[in-house]
Amino acid sequence: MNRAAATRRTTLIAVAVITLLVAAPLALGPYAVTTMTRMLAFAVLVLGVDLLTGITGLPTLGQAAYFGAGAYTAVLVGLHITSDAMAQALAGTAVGLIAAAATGWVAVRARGIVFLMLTLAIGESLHQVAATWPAVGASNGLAGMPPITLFGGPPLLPAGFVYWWVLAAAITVFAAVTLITRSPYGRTLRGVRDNESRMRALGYRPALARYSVFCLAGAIAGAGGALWAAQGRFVSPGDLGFEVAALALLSVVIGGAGSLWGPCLGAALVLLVRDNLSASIGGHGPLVLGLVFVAVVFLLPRGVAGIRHRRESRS
Amino acid sequence: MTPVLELRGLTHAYGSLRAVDGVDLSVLPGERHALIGPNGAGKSTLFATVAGTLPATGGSVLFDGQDITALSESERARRGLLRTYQHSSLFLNCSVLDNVALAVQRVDRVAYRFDRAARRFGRTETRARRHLESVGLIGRAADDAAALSHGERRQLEVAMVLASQPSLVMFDEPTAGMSAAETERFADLVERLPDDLTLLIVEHDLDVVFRLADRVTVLHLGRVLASGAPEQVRADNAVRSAYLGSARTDDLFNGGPR
Amino acid sequence: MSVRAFRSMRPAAAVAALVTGILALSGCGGSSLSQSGDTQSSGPVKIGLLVPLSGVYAQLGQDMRDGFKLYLDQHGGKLGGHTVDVVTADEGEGPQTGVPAAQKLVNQDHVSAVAGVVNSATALGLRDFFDESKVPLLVANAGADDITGARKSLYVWRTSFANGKVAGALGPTVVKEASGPVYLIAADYAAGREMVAGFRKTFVAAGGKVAGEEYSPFGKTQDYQPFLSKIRTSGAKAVFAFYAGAEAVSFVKQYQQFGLADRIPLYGTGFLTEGGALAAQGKAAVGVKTSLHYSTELNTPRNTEFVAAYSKAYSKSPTVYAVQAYDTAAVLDKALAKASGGEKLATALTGVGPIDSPRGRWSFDADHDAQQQYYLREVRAGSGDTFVNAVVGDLS
Amino acid sequence: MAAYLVSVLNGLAMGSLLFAIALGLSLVFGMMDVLNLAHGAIYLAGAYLAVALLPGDDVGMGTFVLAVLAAAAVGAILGGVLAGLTRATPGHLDQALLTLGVSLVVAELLSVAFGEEVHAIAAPAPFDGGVPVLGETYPAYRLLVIGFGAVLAVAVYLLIERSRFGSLIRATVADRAMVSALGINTGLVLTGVFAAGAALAAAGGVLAGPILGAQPGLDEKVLLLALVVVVIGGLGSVRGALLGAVLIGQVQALGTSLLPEYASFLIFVAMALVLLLRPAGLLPPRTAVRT
Repeated sequence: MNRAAATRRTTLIAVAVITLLVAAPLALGPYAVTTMTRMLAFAVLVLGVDLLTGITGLPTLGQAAYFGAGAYTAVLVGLHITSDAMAQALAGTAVGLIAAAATGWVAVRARGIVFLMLTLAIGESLHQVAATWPAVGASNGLAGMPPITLFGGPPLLPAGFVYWWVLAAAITVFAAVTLITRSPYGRTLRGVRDNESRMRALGYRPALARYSVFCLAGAIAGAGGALWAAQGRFVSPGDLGFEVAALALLSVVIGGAGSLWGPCLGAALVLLVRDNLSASIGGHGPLVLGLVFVAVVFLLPRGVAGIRHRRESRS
Repeated sequence: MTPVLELRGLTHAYGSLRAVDGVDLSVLPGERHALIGPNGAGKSTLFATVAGTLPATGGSVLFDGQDITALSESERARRGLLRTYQHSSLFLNCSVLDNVALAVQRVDRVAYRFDRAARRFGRTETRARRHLESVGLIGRAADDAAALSHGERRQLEVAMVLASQPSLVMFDEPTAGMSAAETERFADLVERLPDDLTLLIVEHDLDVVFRLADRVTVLHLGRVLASGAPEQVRADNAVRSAYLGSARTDDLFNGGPR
Repeated sequence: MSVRAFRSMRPAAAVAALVTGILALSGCGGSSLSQSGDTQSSGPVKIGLLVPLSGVYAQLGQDMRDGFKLYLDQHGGKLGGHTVDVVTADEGEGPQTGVPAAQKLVNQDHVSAVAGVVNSATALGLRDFFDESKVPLLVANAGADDITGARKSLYVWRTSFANGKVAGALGPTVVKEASGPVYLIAADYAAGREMVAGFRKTFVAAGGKVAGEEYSPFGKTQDYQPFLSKIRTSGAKAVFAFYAGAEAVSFVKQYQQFGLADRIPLYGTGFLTEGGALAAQGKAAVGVKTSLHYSTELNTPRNTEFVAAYSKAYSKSPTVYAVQAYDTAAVLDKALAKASGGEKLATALTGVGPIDSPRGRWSFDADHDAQQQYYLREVRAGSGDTFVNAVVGDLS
Repeated sequence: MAAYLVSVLNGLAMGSLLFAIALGLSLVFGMMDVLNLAHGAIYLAGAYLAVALLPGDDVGMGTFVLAVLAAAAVGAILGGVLAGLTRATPGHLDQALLTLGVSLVVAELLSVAFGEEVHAIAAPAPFDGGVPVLGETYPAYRLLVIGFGAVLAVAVYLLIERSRFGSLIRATVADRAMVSALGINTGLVLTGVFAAGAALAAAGGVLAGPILGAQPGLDEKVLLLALVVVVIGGLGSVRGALLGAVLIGQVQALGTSLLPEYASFLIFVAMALVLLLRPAGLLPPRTAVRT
């Protein structure tokens, strides 16, 4: 039956990709592994944005705020409470959820461009808070976080171990989001994306669905932030700025909104261009990103609506 | 017995235009009630005001004896007052099965569950497939709603409404754009519906109306012109002139000078 | 080719691009599972130059690259007897791009030391990384007090300045020259607050009175009229301001346009009227007095010779950023003579002793910060239609 | 008290600039549902053009006007190109991203051409001094800008609300399909408005030159301000853009002088407040009743 074949093919690919990722630190040098760790943490943020923009059809420019909130929480926990990576990740996720819940009810009252503008306003406001609040280091950010430890073990100094922790967490988030997209709740979100008035006519409260997915995406962004801090052991207001949110949205569009592994690939490519390629071309990274933006929109018109061709592999 | 649906002086005005002007109507449980009238009589506006898509500017709507005039559209749907759409309003980027399953999962209260894959919610899946079978779309379950023909979309619309376990279904011109065969299938489907289900159908195809309806109400310029058994309404002169618009109705029948 | 086929090609193309990207990154081996130690090599010494190539600070990055290169050219491309291979990385506008660039220099390019860093947040963010990697970092601009204060490290040295000290040097002079209370205003970020705090400490200690204190949103204020009106109504007799780059241009020009320049004298730290900012401000900056550890007008033989060499090489006059990078090369020249990397190079830095620099003789203090002479400067018309920061006197 | 009055006056000056810049952004969105994120970059192109055409400290009024017209022409061309590009892409998210890509490219090319440092532009000859206003010296150039803003507002009001072409624009904003059904080439109208809006933004770059100058990153700041103005005023309406511009001008000037420590939040708080009370903005355009 076509369905069984498709599932087997998808799981095969998934296993191959995971083994490739797990083996990476054995083959690659510390800098490459550090870069891949940052890509994984950024991909977790992008998964949150994909859940919001790809699955539920709500384009957002404010998820960096919750990503930053998670990162700041992880560093504060690392500095003052415990260096246990699990605790930091859970704290980051929780703060991301709370921050999204506290600010989300304003945004979900609107849709389309006005929703986009509200998320932009939330993002910029939280960025200002981080940049001016002395308790979180104001514009210098928070540094000096001790290296993370797992289950009370020794501090994970070498890049490879940190990488494995971030990989494990990222895979967990990926599996969770996959489950969400295939669950009845995922179906409800797609319903809100396609035809909100019909959902109302069927007895749903679309605002509740939008608010719940906004909080969920905030939690995922918070987790991404915590993983970002686990690797960098440092956070600054720039981590929740407009640029990070725009790059996350771009990653979703490059990868094809609605699919899950597409945007993760998009995230890796976008970071590769910003952090590694930019230096070698005289600091004109944004020029390359701009050209990539335009190319994606023209050459891959279905990039955004790539949902449909994902029909057979429902990953 | 208390009527399932009762309208008391229901009004909806676009500014000074009173599209629905003080309509009184009652629909008894299990009744197949048809609402007919020439174009622009206010049928769709009345429909939307009862369903809650449009707010009433006057009068009240009672459902199972309770006043629901102030309730939102989704609240009325949750109480069992469901409607279909004249221009079918579906989830085009979702599969046909998903379209129906969305209705079923809300009734089964699993719409916000994300602990297990949708496939493994057995009861919801089977009931969704059963509704698809009843409208003959089970073969298209995996296709996208956008890939359906106009007639098939109308049938999917019906399946979605029935899947929500309604106590009152409001059909908005269900056979518009359907082929003769599809209209026949729709009429059979309505006749097979359980007797405790109450129907309010807005329809132009008078053959379908007089085949299905227990009672007929004629709407003209936002007001009820006549209401009663199908034969009685068919014979009513006021209805004929309102419908046919000419003073001397016999001209129409023997091809008078044009 | 049908759209569906075209679409399915996209993921394959993306995977290919990503794999080549990763391979390009991997470069050389050195497993990432062991603590990243340094590799001693007798051959040419690699020095990392981490300066902004893009974004708001790009102009400072250019000056620093020129300053560093001038010292190398003057010494045949050798520091401490080793031929030097300079690896440049883009710090960008902040730690988001600065931190990974530094990690590339240390982990992949295996440089013996890194010089540069304009942004304080980047410097603070990198402190632990350099401390653990046992690779010396020579901060050539970032002025945050903590870099050589609370976050001090054997591997972090600063050849530029500390925010508090530069501003503090001006305190007593303003008490003498101002005939009344002084208004304090700065951009609302860490450097701005540290500058104002440093100035207020010595200013109040010398008996000065503060007329008011205000911070304008950093990076978001284009129009200073609301603040200028507040200054006028506060009755202040002088103003101490800290702004840099584009904000310095807007502030000084609007200070003159709103008629404050000729009635309320403006004081600040040197960054208010340095390099590109002064050129854009033009005659609006005339009369502004600033404190800094350098000026092109310092008439010492060492400085005149340096200014001549720099102008000949780059047909523009040097800025304090260029001098700071030039001195960083001088420090490395002395330290590399004793050791070529790692902990030994760091300990060698402690014994570097005084540096004979265009800004005058200076040396590292116990906190690895630059112990140096600050000068009082005033903007006056220079040759042609240019303007310069003339040296008026030494500050204590 | 005089200080606050001067702030109000200054708010009008900034408001005039914002109106010139935001108007194009609002109309283009109203007509094509396209959020033109490249609007800031077009403004910056105008500013850099002014740097190229008006070097040095003394600028004659004639050359200044010439620079404004040249920038308007360049803006119109850029606007036309952008109109063509955006109409070739389906979907609003695609169009917004396309314009964001174009803005990154334009901004980066400008910094390659003009370098990274800050450029200042001198005010034109008769207006480069200060003028005593309410006991304070106030830059004369900003009074010129207020004058320009008033003239522009009246001209645009007459064009949009009273002329035949204006009714065409408003109709296209209301219901583009209906207008094209009437046999009018809405494509031409869209490109025309897009080009006119971009010309205004580029001209705004020159006009704001003496106050804001030209440097990398200014495009993002101006875009953010323009977006807030159009969203508050009501996307697609001229009166909305005018009201939004004056309001944000005051929030920036008066608000900053009243609550300096919260200055950085004021704009976003104002926007969030308006969107909460009136999601469609204060003066939304009249759109067709779509049942």
